[in-house]
Order: sequence, then structure tokens, then C-alpha cells
Amino acid sequence: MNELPMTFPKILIHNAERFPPTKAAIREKDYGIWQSYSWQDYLDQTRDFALGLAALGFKKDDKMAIIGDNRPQLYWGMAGCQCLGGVPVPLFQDAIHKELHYIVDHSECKFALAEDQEQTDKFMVLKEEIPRLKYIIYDDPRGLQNYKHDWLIAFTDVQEMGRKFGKENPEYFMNAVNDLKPDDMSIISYTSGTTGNPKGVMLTHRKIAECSRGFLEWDNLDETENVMAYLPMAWIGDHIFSYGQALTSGFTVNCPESTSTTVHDQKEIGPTHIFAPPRIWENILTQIMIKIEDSAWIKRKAFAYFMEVAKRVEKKRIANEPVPLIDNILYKIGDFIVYGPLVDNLGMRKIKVAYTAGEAIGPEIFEFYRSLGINLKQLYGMTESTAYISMQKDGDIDSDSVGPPAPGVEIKISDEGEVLYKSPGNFTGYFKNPEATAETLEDGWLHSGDAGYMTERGHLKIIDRAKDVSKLKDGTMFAPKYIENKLKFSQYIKESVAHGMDRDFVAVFIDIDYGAVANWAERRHIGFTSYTDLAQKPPVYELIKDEILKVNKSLSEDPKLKNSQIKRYLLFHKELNPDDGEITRTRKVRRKFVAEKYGNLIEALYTPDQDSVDMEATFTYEDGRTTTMKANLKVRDVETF
Amino acid sequence: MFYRECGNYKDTYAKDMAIFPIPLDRYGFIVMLILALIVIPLIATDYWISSIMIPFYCFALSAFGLNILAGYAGQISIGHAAFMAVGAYASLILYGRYGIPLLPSILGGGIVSAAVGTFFGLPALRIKGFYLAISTLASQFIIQWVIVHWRWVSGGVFGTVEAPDMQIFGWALDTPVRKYYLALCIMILLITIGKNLVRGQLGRNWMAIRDMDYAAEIIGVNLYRDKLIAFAVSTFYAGIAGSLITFCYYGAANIEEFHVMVSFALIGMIIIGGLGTILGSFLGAGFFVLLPIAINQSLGAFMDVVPSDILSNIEAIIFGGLIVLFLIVEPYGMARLWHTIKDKMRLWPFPY
Amino acid sequence: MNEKKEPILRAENISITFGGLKALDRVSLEINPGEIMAIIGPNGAGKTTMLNIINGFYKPDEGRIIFEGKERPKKMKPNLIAAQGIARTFQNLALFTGMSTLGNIMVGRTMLMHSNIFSQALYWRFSQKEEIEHRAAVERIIDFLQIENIRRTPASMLPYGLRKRVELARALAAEPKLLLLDEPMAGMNLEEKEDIARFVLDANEELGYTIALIEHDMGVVMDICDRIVVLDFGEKIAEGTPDEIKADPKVIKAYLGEAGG
Amino acid sequence: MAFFFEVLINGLLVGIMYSLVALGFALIYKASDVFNMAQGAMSLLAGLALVGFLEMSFPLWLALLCTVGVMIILAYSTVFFILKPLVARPPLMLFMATFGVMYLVEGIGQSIYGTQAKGLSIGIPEISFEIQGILLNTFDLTFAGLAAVLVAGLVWFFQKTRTGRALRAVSDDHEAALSVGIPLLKAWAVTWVIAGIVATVAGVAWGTRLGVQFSLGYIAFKALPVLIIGGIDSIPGAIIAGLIVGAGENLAEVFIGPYVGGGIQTFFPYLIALLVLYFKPYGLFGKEIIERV
Repeated sequence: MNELPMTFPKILIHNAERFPPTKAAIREKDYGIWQSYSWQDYLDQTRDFALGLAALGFKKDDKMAIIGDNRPQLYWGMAGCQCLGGVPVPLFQDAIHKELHYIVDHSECKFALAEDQEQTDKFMVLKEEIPRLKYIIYDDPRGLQNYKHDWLIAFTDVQEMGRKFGKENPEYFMNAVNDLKPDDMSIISYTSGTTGNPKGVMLTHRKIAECSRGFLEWDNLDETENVMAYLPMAWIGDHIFSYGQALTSGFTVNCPESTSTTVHDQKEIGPTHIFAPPRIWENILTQIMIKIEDSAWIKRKAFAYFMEVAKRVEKKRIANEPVPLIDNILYKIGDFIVYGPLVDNLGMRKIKVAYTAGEAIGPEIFEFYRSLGINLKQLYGMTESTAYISMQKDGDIDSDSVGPPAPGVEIKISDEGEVLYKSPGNFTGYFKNPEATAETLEDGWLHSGDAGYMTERGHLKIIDRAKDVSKLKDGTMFAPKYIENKLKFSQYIKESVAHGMDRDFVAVFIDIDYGAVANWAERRHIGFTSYTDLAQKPPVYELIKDEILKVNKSLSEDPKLKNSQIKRYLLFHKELNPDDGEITRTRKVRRKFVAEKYGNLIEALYTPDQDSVDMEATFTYEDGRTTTMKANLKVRDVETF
Repeated sequence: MFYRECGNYKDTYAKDMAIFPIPLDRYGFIVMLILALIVIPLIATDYWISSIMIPFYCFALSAFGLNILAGYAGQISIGHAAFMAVGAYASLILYGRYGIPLLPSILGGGIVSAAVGTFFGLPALRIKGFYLAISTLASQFIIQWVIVHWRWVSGGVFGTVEAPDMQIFGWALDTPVRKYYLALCIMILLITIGKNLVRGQLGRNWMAIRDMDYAAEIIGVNLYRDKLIAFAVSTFYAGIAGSLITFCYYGAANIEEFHVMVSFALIGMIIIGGLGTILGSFLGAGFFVLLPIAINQSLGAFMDVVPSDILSNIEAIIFGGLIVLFLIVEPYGMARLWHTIKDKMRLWPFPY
Repeated sequence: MNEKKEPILRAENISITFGGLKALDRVSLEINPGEIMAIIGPNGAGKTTMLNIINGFYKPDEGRIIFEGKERPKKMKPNLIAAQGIARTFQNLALFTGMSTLGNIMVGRTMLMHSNIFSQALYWRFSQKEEIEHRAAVERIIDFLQIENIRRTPASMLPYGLRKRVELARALAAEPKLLLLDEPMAGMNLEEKEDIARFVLDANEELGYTIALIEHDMGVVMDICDRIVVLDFGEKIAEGTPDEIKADPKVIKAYLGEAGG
Repeated sequence: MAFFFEVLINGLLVGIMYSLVALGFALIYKASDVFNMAQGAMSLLAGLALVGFLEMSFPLWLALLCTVGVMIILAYSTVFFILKPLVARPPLMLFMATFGVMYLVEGIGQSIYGTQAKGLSIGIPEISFEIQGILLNTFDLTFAGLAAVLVAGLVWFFQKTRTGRALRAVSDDHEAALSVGIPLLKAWAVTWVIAGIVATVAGVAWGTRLGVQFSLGYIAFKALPVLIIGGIDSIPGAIIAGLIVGAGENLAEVFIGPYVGGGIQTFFPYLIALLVLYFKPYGLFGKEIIERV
């Protein structure tokens, strides 16, 4: 068997050789149609850009920051940078200045590749603060024609320089590619983390290539797949999926026209393979529910009836039991009337494999998609493991585990209950942070920081962040995240924060889902002026109470968690917001921060007979301005089982 | 509900601008073609073929012609039947009197009609709205008179010219099915051409003139030329339709068949069917042709023979009532109704 | 900006009367290549009339129009004037409401398309190729004005602000040598105004269009225009750079007079 | 020469009738911007109704009154059931709606009264007499006189009465009229009633002459060129053009007809109309529309 190429530049060259020009490597919805590029185009664009970088003095091991929405040019930029032995550092496009400054400075970026004027402007500020940053390259010239600096260059101009440089140094490109070793660093991916500064996870070409191939083999995916690239390029998920897997398999990556058209574009493309965090799956479900609520009576009834059928059938299918004939027939009818058109409208009709990863997904959400016939599976991974730890296998699915260890991965549970693993994708370390590396990586075993255990079926089950799992005063296990996730499975609840460590009972803050609740309220002619106003309406409290009761019911069924049912709750006056520091950009609750900031609210929850609490809140707008407002929040009790 | 559009992406403008960009529509169209080309000739009775399908195709063609003028270019014509007459007489004279082969004769009928139509369209250069409508009505009466009173045209018998036996390359078109194919093929060809025209630059110019003529002119649309082309194309279609319906259905050109009421009926067809759509022309014509049959059938349940005056009165009431109803409820006719349903089906089960 | 170039359009001593009322009285103005020129003035000053004369919708009673050094014949039809390279937008929206955004903009290219009716009827080779080429060009304008998401929306269903933008797109589609904008920002909120001002500037700077516009918002006019002509009661009362106009006593009087009355 | 004048005068007598029908159109056009294609059908209905009432042995005056009542019901139902929902639609839509009204009126009228041609006699004697070698007949004169009186009455109504002036205000500007509180629908209803009365007179006049039958609906077509020639929105235009058309077609039929095969009455008015349109696109007396951008 031929040795498979192990560095991405070589994989790219290999693809350009093995695929015909008619095979699309990457498509972008632009100017109204899907502009397609073959693997040869991909290589040419990458090579020209790489040589242009070389002409500008880019050297091996130089770092290049990349920021923007998913555009072919940014992927080419990433590949081009790697061709020279450089390391791309993708950044979240909505990151605030402070975060960008830290990462660009810490990673020692000399070059930056920005999508458009908005992102370029951010780097222009950074360049003044960080002298190391030499060049800023932009893709979309719109609005930038008046910026005249010799260090600000258009992507196409870099390519032009590259073509000239290539003519003068015909050997340069291949020499650079051949110099590159599989174990050279291929990317630094900064994880935001719930505390402290972001840490730069260093990964190599070999790790990403091997893990990508592992994923592909697991699900028998090949070059015929179509995927949508719409997740942030800075997320390891997108890197593995739209870059690692795309290059190793040769499948087609599709970049939507803009963030706002993603749903529509996805319907057009009909991807066969999807990779998304639970938040996205939740959002889609919420949207579905809102639209169904708005639709005609007959459609609502049909939807409700056939979704029941689908759930029944899916329960049998998951359990690998035979489906009764009558249900089978009903499912076929439902498929024609409801599931088929629904899945088609979501752009998921052609999906072979869909993954949810990054966080726990609600079993109801999970089952919803599966019952529609979408092969949604759970995956457990971290940036530090190249996202490669465990995932579910076709035919061996359950809603609350993340599947067996992936091939080549070993998992063990520490005495404290923390999940430790050895994966071929285990990172080489945090960039310029050996202390943190040493804390995380011990004798090849990586500390996940998650609490979990292996089920009898050999599946890994994650309960919560290890450091968050604690006990109530009476010693009952209290897993806040577990409870919060259960709450979030309701379409009306966007976020929640559970309290209970060393307390008598569990109490929660709840962030309503403004869209869904507003819609619900409008249909009942409940007037409201703002989020805060809506959240404090008594009917909304009742609505949420019903949702909490459902959670209590399900907690009561687990003997370990029976005593951690929710007894009191309050509805938050604002949405938890990364700009206010309450959650991370990947939407993880910053528990400690919230506890400090909203101490009085927590006290109110635990003060018997206090049924409301005054609060003063500070909002941060997108442009950084802040405003203060006062509110009176109600506190209510819930029954337990 | 029936639509499955996921994965239907366009990576070239040619695909994006195709006539049927949605696969299901494409399949639906192919099914209709198979029905028209194979199934109907096989299973339909001669009565259905010659008295329903052929007039249906011809009226659809004529209604489409009128739709080009009224629905696309916004120039109302209430003398359209007269141009059908021009086409009918012209092609009969060419074929019967001068022995020109059948297809060129039919084409000639269209060309003569287009020439006459362009002439009567000349006022459109200066006038619009009702003034124009009345001047097209003038064409109806003038043409009628010319056909009846000029012996050269009518051949002496009061406005009636018998259609001779038809042959194409010595192949006799003597059965209903063969006539059906003649009408169908020409209809398909012309509708295809018409679709290309209305979706192209000319069609856009027409619609621009319809929606806001002065803005169109200031943008660079040649109002005069494009209005006249609309008249020419529209009356060309009328001429061909008149020629076909005479050859394949009436068997003789008789001015009574192209009376002003037929002009009005054509307007009714495009209103009920849908202004400015091809589908609407078919729906309207189909409705018009099938309405008397439907009334006859439903009344036939109560009486043995339906008196023709009752039939025509009920027909008039339903036709008139529907014109009014559609204008009030759905000014763009059945075609728009169909599109609304289709959009609902595409979004199913979502409301938007 | 300093060296004097041959103006792209010169209007000399234009007069026009409507029903005994002199709408314009011997007004002369020049539009220089590459500039953004504004015509301002109180209501009823004859601004729109001036644009109507420039693009030939009205024929002046007296005076002549010289476009690119050639005098325009008296009775030239508006579509031929458009073909010479003058495009415009309208004060009261003049979109083709029965067509989509895309269709509207495609109409703007009508003068640039040359396939004849027979070729169009067959939609074959030349005609199809032409159609695709122009579609591609229109898509660039759609991208430029950021109206991708309303590409297929019927014009009748667009909100006011977007209609104005589509009209601008339609005018740009003609690739004119001179672009006339009649109150492109009328009735818009601040944000929409900023957008349009940005597009007008970009059209001038990035795409190199010569633009003459009428606008009531003085802030915008002063910000984006190179030169201003002020009309009042059908007469030209001032002309100059924004700074000169701001300081001109006649202009101040005309505007204060309006405010007072 | 006498023959020429005989032809001319007889033409003018018919022409007055044309003027009357054209006025019916002009009224509705002025008030509602609609070209009422159902005007002919309304005449047919009036004729049919009158015959119907007479057959029920109503006295003539009562039959006429009832016929007018039928026309009023028709006018109100048209305005409130058909035009009201179409307010603020483009004029072309309203125009097309009147096609629907035409079909409806014809269909309903003939369903009630049957489709056979019926004779109608209202007791006006048809006596021919000669003045200065010009042959006239009392029947024509009577109806011409009646038409002339109606025309004069309408002109007076529009020029002098409050309602008439209000109606004219409506015709000048719908929105303005609405904003000053003239109820648009009421104005429309009044004009449709007047048009219905005009149609009754025309229907009776032609009905007595030609019999009440389907083709009665076509007299409306005679009035259309009249309207074009006079200018759709001009009342004096309609009157003068009616006379021109009446005289012109009669003269043409008699003096040109024989050379071209006869029967040119059907289209001669249209020929005149086309000619006028070519030189005066808004008719002889019509208001020219100045377009504004």
C-alpha cells in the first residue's frame, strides 16, 4: 500500500493529482451562484498565495492570524501558510479587542489574513500595539481602497506577487513543501477556557491527518461528501471537518453566501455530513417549533401526531427491536407528509452522518432529529485531542452517552471520577505555556477535566465538568451542568445556572429564550415591552415552571440525582452574554463569575419566604457602551417528586 | 409537501436561469408532455381530440399571444379575435388558392396577421390605456368588414372559405389524431419560443413598459420599437392560432367564429387564467373550453337535453362571475393561485 | 480636482415654461468628469426639472445641452439619450413593480444587449451567452449594493429604503458615463442614509462614476459632494465648493427665506 | 342636394342617440376612471326588463319606472359588490371587471327573459313626412328629442347642481375627493344610476327599432369611437362627436358604401376615431395628460 501523505501541502498536491477538474473541492455562494473550484484550483490558489507570502518574507515557523467567516480564500491562506512551514492561528470573528490582542501577541503572529474591512480594521488597531505584526492581508477589498499602506495588501495582490516570485524561483514551492515534516506544527488553536487567558493548543500535521482519517473510516465517508462550512474557523471542529477531513478525503466544502443565508444555502447544497455543536441543533429545533406553532391547525395536528409516531419508532430502532407493522406504515406516511418535507426544508435530506459535539445534547433534541431519520450521533472530543476521543457507532446509539472510544484511543477514569484519555490526536502542548501543559498532560494521559464513567455497554458517559460536580449539604451528588442541560432542552429556556453546592436544595436562574417565549406570549395576547418585562410576566413564570417540573420528574427517576431536584427558581432579567463575561464565546457558563456578580440573587433564592429581589444590572452593547438598569425579579417555588 | 429541493444547487448561471429550476417542476412538465404527446392520442375519443383538445391548444396559443400584449407589455387589445381571422383567411388563401405547402401557409397566416397587427398597433406609439383599447376594437370591426366585403378575401361566399384537405409532404392529415399532432407540435414550438422571448431582454422590456413606461424609456428601452414588436408577436400568435383552429377544428374559415365576443372571451381567459404567465394562458383557455362541457354534464343529470340558450346563459354568468371574482380575490388569476399553492407546498410543513 | 477638464455635460442657458410658469430661467451648469455634483435649492426651485431636461424627458424651450462635446439635437428621444450614457434614478420611486429585483436591474442593461428577437426566441448561443454575461455583470452590482438576499423578491414587496437601492442598482447597471440621482436619500432614516451615501461615494471612487444628485439633506451634500449648484425659483443663484456655498449670502437668504415662509 | 341633407339630418338624429350613450360612458369614466364595457349589456337588460314588465301588462309608465328601478338595483350592486372591493386597483383592472359585469348582466338578463328576439312597442307612431324635400319620421324625431333633452339635462346636472359638481370633483382626483370627504362610493353609485337611465333610453330607442335581442348590447360599440373622438373625459366632446359620427357614418354609408361593398357603418366611426387619434391622441376635446417624473 502506498504511503499516504501526512502533511497537508502534500495531501493537497495529491488531491490535485488524483481528482479530475470537474470535481469540486470548495464552493462558495457568490454572485448568486455556487462558484466552484477544483482541487487543482485549490492548489494553484494556495501555491500563489504561499509564494506571495514567501516574497513578503514569510519564513518557516512564522505564524499567521486568520480571521473571518468561512471563505475559500481563508482556507487557501491557511494551506498556503502551511506550505511554507508556517502555522496558521485562526481567530473567532466576533472576538473582542482584548482577546484578539492577547492571542495575536502571544502567538507571535507576523502576518494576518482578514476577510473584509471590518476584520481588517481590528488588525489595523492591533498593528499599532504589536510591532511584531508586519503585514495585513485582506480578501474582500470593499471599502478598503482608501487605506493606502504598504503593509496592507489584497489577497489577490499577494497571489500576483506569488506568481512573479514563482517564476523567479521555480523550485521554491516544492522545496518548502518537501522540507515540511509530518510532526511539524500545523496549527495553533486557542481555546477560550472558562477561566484565565486563552491557551494555544499546538497540533501537528500528522495528528490532524490521522484523526481526520479516523473519522472518515469510522463512518465510511469518501470524496463524494458535501459539507457546509459555517462554523467559526477558529473552532477545532471546523478545522477537522472543513479542512482536515476535506483534504484527506477530497470531499467538497461549501461556503455560504453570508451568515444570514446559511439555512437557505444549506438547503440548496444538501450536505451529506454535518458537524455542529448542540447549540445549533437546539436553535434549529426552536425555529422549527416556532414555525410549526405559527402554521395552520391541520399542519400542527399532523406534526404533533406524526412526531409521536416517529418517537415511538425511534425508541424501537435505538433499542434494536423490531418496529410493529402498523407503526412502520404510519412512519412511511409520516415520512411523506411531515418528516420528508421537514428534513428537506432544513437542508438535511441527504445527510449520511451528523455529529453533535462540544457539549452535551438534550436527549429530547437528540431523539427528535434521529426520529426524523437523520443519523445524528454524539461525539466527544476536545481541542487538545484534535476532537478525537469517542463517538457513537451506527447501530449502537443511545441518547445519553458519547459512544465507545475511537480507534486508537484509550480511556480511563481517575479516582476522582475525571475522564483521562490517550488519543493519537493528543496535542504536543500549549504554546509557550509549559506549566499548563504539564498540568493537563501526565505520562501521555490527558486530563479532560470532565467527570464521567464507562457504561456497561462500554460507552463513555459524561456528567459534568469535574470541578463543578459537588455535593449538596446532605451529601447528594450535585451536577449543575447536568441539570442545566436538562433545562435547556426546553424550547423556552435558553440558558440556566444551577446552584446547590453546600446548600439544602437546588435552585436555578433561568434565561428564557426570547424568540420562543415572545412568540408564545404574542399568540396569547400577552403584551410586553422588553426582555426584562417579558421575563417577569406571571404567565411566563408558570410556563417555565411546567418545564422545570418535567426536569424534576426526570431527575426523580435517577436514584443518584433524586435529591437534587429544583425547588426554587427565578427568571433572569437579561440574556447571559459573553460580552458581559457571564458565558464564554462557546456559550459555557462562567459559574464563578456569575456567583460573584449575582450573589444577592442567589441569596434571595435561599432566603425562605423572600419572593422577589431588586437588582441593578449593567448591559454592554455591541459597540462597547454600557448602560445600567434596575429590575425587580420574582422568586418562585416548584414542587418536587 | 411533494417538493424535495434539498441538494438542488446551481453552480452556473445557465442552470440558475433554466425554465424549470426546480426538479419536481421539470418532472411535472415532462409528465404533461408525455400525456399530451402519447397518452391522449392513445386513449381519447375522436370527439375529445377534435372538439376539446384541439380548440384548447389553439385558444391557449391565442390567449398566450394576447397575454404577451396585455399581460406582459401592458397594451390591452380587445380585437384579438380579428387577428385570428386574419391568420385563418390568409393561410387558407395561401394554401388553398396558391398551393403553397401547409406549414409555410400557416406561417404565412401568422406573418400576415403580424403585419396587420403591427399596423393596428401604430396608434400605441402615441396613445395608451383606454384610447388604445378602443383603437384595437376598431381593428376588430375594420377587419371583420374587410373580410366580409372584399370578395378577394372571402371568395364570394359570405365570409366563409372552406379548408381544403391537408397534406404535409404528401402525407394526408385526415384523421383527428393527425390534426391533433399538427396543432400540438406547432403549439409546443411557439410556446417554447414565446417563453424564451418573455424571459429574455425583450420580455423584461415589455414588463418595464407595462409597469412604468416613462421610467423604461429613460432607462433606455425603445418604447416604440418594443411596443410594436409586442403587437407583431402577439398578433403573429393570434394568426397562427386562428389558422390552426380553422384547419384542424372548424374546417372552414367563417367570420362568425372570430366575432368580437371571441375577443372578449380571450380577455376573460387571460384574466381568469392569469395575466402575464404562460401557465395562465393554458388554464384560462382550458377553463373556457371545458366550462360548457362541465355545465352540460352537470345539468345533464337533471334533464335529458340541455337547451343551448340556458347553457350559454349559465356559461356567461359563470364566466362573468369568475372574471369579477378573480379580479377581486386574485387579480393574477388561476396561475397565481397555483403558484401560491406551490409555494405552500414547497414550504410545507412550515408556514413561511 | 484643480486642473480644469472638459466637462462631460454642459447645459447652457436652459429655460423651460410650464403653463406660463417659468420653471427654469437661463440656467447654465457643467458637470465635470469624475466629480459628485449636487443641485440643491428650496422646493420648487426647478431641480428635478433640470434633471428631466438633462436626460431628455423634457425638451427645453431655450438653451442647449452639450454632452461629451457634442450638442444634443432638439428632439432627441430619452432612450437614445440613455444610450449615450446618462442614467438616473427617480424622486418618486419608479421601479417595475411586477418584476423581481433581478429583473429590474437587468432592464437597466437593455442598451448594452444586442441580440435580436430571433436569436432571443431560440435562446441559443449568442443570446444565451449574452444573457449570462449580463447576469454576471448584474450580480456584481447586486454584490456592490449588498442586495443579495432580495434578488428574487418582487419589487412590489420591497420596503421603501431597499426600493431606492434597487433603483440605484438599475441605474448603475447601465454603466453610465453620467449618473443622475434625484433625492436618493429622501425619506430614509439615518442608517439608511449613511448606507446610500457610502454607496454613492463608492460608486464614485471605486467604480469611477460621474454623479449629479439632488438632495435635501445638507449634511450629506456637504460631506460627499465636490461641487454644488444652487437653484432658487428657476434661477441659478450660486455655484461652488461646499465651503463656498456654506458662506454664500444668497444661499443663506434663499434657505432662510424658505424657513421663514 | 336635398338627399344629402336628408342623409345628414337623419345621421344627426341618430348621432344624438350616440351622444347619449357616449355620455353614459363618459360619466362613469369621469367619476370612476373606468371604461364601462357593460354599458351595452345594460341597454339590453333595460330593453328586456321593459318588455318583461309590459308582458306582465303593466302600463307603460309603470313598466318604465320598474325598468329604471331594475337599473338602479343593478347600479348599486355593481358599485358595492364589484367596484368597491376594487377601489385603489389599477384602472385596467376595473376596466376588465366591467367585462365580467357585461357577461353577468347578459347572462342573468337572458336567463330571466329568454334569448329570443322580442318586439317592443311603446306607442310612438312612425309617420314619415317631408319638409323641403327632406324625408323625416316622427319616431326618429321623438327619440332624438328625448335624447337631446336628456343630454341637456345631464349637462345642467353636472354644471349647476351641487351633486353634479361634487361628482366632477371626484373625477378630477379620487384621493383628493376622498380626503375632503366626498364619499367615493356614493358618487360612483349616482353615476352608475345615471348611466343606467341613459342605457334605458338607448335600449328602448333601439329596442323599438330593431327588437330587443342580444345584438342590442352592441350599440355600445357605436358609442366607443364617439368617445375617442370627443375625448373620453369631455362631456361637450361626447355630444359633438356623437353628431359627427352619426352624420359621418350615414353620409359615408350612402355616398361611399356602394363603391366598397356597403355595410361600412359598422366600422366607419372607428376609422374616424383612428384618424383623430393619430392627430389628437386625447381626442378633440380631451385633457392632455402631462406626465411628471
